[in-house]
Amino acid sequence: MTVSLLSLDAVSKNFGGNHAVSNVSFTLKEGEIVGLIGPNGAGKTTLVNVITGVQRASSGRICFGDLDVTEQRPYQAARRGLARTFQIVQPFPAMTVLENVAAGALFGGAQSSRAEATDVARKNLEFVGLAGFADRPASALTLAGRKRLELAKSLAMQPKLLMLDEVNAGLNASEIDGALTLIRKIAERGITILVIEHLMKVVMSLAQRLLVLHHGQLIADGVPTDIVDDPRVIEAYLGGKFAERLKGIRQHG
Amino acid sequence: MQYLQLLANGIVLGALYACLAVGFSLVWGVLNVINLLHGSFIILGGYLAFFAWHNFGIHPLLALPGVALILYGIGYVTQLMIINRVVKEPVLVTLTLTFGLDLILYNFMTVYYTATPRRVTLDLGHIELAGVFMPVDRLFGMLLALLLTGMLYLLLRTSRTGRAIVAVRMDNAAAALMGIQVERIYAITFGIGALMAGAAGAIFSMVFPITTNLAGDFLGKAFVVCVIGGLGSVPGALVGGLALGVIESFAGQLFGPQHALTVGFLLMMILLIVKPTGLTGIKGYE
Amino acid sequence: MAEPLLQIEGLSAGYGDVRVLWDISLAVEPGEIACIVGSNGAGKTTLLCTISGLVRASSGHVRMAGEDITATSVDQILERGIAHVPEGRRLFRGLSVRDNLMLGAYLRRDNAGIARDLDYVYSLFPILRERQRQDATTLSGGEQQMCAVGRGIMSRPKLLMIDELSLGLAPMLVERLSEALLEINRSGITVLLVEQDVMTAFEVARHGFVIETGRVGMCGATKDLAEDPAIRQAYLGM
Amino acid sequence: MSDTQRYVAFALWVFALASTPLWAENYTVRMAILIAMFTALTLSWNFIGGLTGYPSLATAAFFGLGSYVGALLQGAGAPMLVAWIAATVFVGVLAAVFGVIILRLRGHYFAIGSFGLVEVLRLVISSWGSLTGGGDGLNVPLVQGGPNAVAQTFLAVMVVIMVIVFVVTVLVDRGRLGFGLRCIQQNEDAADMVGVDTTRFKVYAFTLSALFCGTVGAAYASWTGYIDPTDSFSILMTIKVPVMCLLGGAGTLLGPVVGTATFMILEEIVWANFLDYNRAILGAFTVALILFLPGGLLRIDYRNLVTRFAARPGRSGAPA
Repeated sequence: MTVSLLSLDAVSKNFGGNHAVSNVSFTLKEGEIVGLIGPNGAGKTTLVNVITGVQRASSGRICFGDLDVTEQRPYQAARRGLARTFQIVQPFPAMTVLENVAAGALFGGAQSSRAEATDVARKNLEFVGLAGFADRPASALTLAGRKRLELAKSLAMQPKLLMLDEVNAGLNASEIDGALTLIRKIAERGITILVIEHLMKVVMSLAQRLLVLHHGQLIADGVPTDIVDDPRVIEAYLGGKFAERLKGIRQHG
Repeated sequence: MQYLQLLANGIVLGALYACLAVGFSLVWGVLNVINLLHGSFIILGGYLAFFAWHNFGIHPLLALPGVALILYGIGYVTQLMIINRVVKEPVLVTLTLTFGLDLILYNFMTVYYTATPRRVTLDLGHIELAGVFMPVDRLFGMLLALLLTGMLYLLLRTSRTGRAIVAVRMDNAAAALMGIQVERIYAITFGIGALMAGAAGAIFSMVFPITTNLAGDFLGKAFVVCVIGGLGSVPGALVGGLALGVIESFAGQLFGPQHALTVGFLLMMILLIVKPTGLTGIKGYE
Repeated sequence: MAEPLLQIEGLSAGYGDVRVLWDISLAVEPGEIACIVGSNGAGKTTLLCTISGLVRASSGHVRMAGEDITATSVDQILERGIAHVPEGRRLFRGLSVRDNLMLGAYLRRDNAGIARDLDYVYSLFPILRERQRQDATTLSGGEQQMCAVGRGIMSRPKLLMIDELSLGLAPMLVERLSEALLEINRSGITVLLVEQDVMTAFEVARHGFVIETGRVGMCGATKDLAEDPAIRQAYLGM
Repeated sequence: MSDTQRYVAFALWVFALASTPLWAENYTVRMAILIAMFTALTLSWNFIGGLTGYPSLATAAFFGLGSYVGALLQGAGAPMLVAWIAATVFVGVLAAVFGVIILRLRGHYFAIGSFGLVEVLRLVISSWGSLTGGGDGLNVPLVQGGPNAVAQTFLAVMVVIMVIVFVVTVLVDRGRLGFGLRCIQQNEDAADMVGVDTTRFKVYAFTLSALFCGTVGAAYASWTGYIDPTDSFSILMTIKVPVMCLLGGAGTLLGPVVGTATFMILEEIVWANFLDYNRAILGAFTVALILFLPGGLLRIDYRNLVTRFAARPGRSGAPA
């Protein structure tokens, strides 16, 4: 019997009169890879912000394990094992790549000394394939490199749950393949992963389960093969015209 | 009746404060620069008006446009040639820069004008209404201050340049896409800030004796008004100025005049913590 | 073939040490609607910013109607007839819809022409006329996009560049805006559309450029691109 | 330059300052005392302004508070050393309390909030005449001994304080706290995200930046024998200290030391030669520093955090 790691109960987030996230409930089980998809502006990033305490939920309850974490601050989330990467990467630009990752290990992970943190950082840099750049400033990395750096930093925090916000954005096809392989390897370590993507294709092969967000509402929660056939999802995600066309293609092909 | 008198004094003072602070507030809001030169600009305006009256017998009202124009020129050039070079740098950099510039201006003013208090005395008499006593020159100063502040408001609301200033304040990259030359707008804005300071100084010279030692006090008032009223907005400066004037007037009565300033500053600190957008709630920058 | 309106040759650009665009070449014909598609972060926005002068090119050239405008300032480029509707609308808070539109005409001095174009924008998007006194940032997402597009037209450009027309909008609104775009194009304005929503882009545009990690991956007529198996796989999810 | 070389350089400088009574006349010794004193202040400011990147203008608030607490305690009969330590502790506690309140502000608002501390404290002290003597100032029991002996005592005191602040800086810089502060300086939101308790760290940094200002203030009061509100809560000091730090290079170990020495020696030369225009020359020097030497004498660093590009909406989240 798998245990629930993260559960959201009727979580909403309003900005003024704008319901960025409304009444979202779902559960992540330990060891799962779950995709959170939805068109741009659907509220995916807001939802992640609410889970990690960057923004406070307007209503609802968030539990991490047995702990109510609705009111937590971001640094507490990090220490409890809720790590995330950012859609727009957020390195410490003037620090070296190694220091960036060591910061994750020292403050978010269990390391107590800077030397230990540096060791952990090195291992994680190797894991994501950035070992050769350890002593370069983070600002000198390419976009793909920065994404890997974000990943290494998050891993150094020894998370139980890793939320990847558009890790593949801006990468080319072969880089995406590399990233997907990496994500699978992370999952093998037993880390639960929530992949946030606006491109459906990327998560299809990766996730065991998909959550679909549209205009702040969770409109579907199920296995990928069911999700792609769900007319509501197709409509919301691809627009009515495209949905019709897709139907046409399916009928002919 | 005493309260009515205090209120009247406060409002007169408040109108002057609004005029004194509005340029500072505009520069801060649009350029994101704290202009430590502002206090010295006020003194310079006051001195120019005083010497025009004292040496050439020019009535301050006639001198005012000239003084304002000179200050505008100084402000415009200062921004264009010097401050624009670091305008996007962190707070400390621009703050230090304007501090350095202020040291220079202040030094030259003390050398050439010394710190002797100077005042334009017009002897306009006073009026009394419902037991409230009010010298006419003060009343006159208040009206002038309100007029100038109102004109600035209209300029920002209705003119093409005014729209451009507001646009730059809200989003300078998008403003650039409209064809607005952001750095030029910065210079114009800084010029307007200096202009308002100079005009306020000229008005002050008719009401109070002015000395270079007051530069710091004026700057302090501008800070307080800005934080009370909210950043970069004309109505905000008006509300903040009037609020500070009235509060100082009453606090002076209640706790003694030497504490009036303390109360104003304490209020500023409290507002800064509790409501950084100021009383008007018009949002400035973080 | 006629001389292209906008021609980009070997353009590279980036921010600080990080290079985002690599050797981009493309051309937009006068009178057409062209589109640039690609995934999030591929460099589409940077490309538009480089064309409009917000970002400096590190090498290569941008030519407008044959004239090299690579090192020209933003306002000069606008004066040459390139308007850029930025991603996320970027309307000015605190200013009315009308003031926002008028700022689009900031560089123009022909008041009669400005009034005429304002009328044209209002006829294109009647809702804007109704709301002209309202703070522009209180409009709904779709109305804001209309206002942003209208603001772009107010400079009376030869080339209108729109970054993410459909971002965060319901499909119905996207359709409404696409129709307006075709209308604008019929009035003689060339359009360069940047979109993540490949379907919408291919529907309205004649030529398309696919950008992948800062390079032009593929280009051609949109009807051919739509049939390309690689593109269908990557962007259309088919 | 390796760390060891930095320590050696600092040790040589300490030796040079401390040995002035042996090879120079009173004027130079007095200068050495002031340099040591201001170096302690700039090194202190470096905790919050350099390492953490928060533009604090509160130096004079803590200096002034320290001088008054020290003077009042000494006036009440407390031994000098006890008064100094008490002043340090008092200022530290108060700074922590103020820090919790004003460190929620960022950028300009923090600068004003910290500057407001100076003004409010000055006004409170000058209004509270019954305790502080108000604008008339306060006399502090003088240290016994001839002028030379007194000068040598206070030179030793200031140099020791300076060395203590330096050592604390080294310890912080090498430890978890310093690392966390650098993360905050680079990107506060990202620091929060990797698990840095940013509020707590910032309060630590602010308190550290205040503590030794309190000690220096108290020692200064004992040295001069007289303090008044305008002199103790000096606006010039509160801005001069960050300027000196910027001159040397904010956020570095030796930057505050180099900056202070350079600035004060230059200032002295200007004072001696251009009495009428000393402020203007100081001003011109400051302007030139900002325009032509933005990274300070030692390195260009703090500038990197603002290489934001034009196309980002509004103001970026980076602490500016």
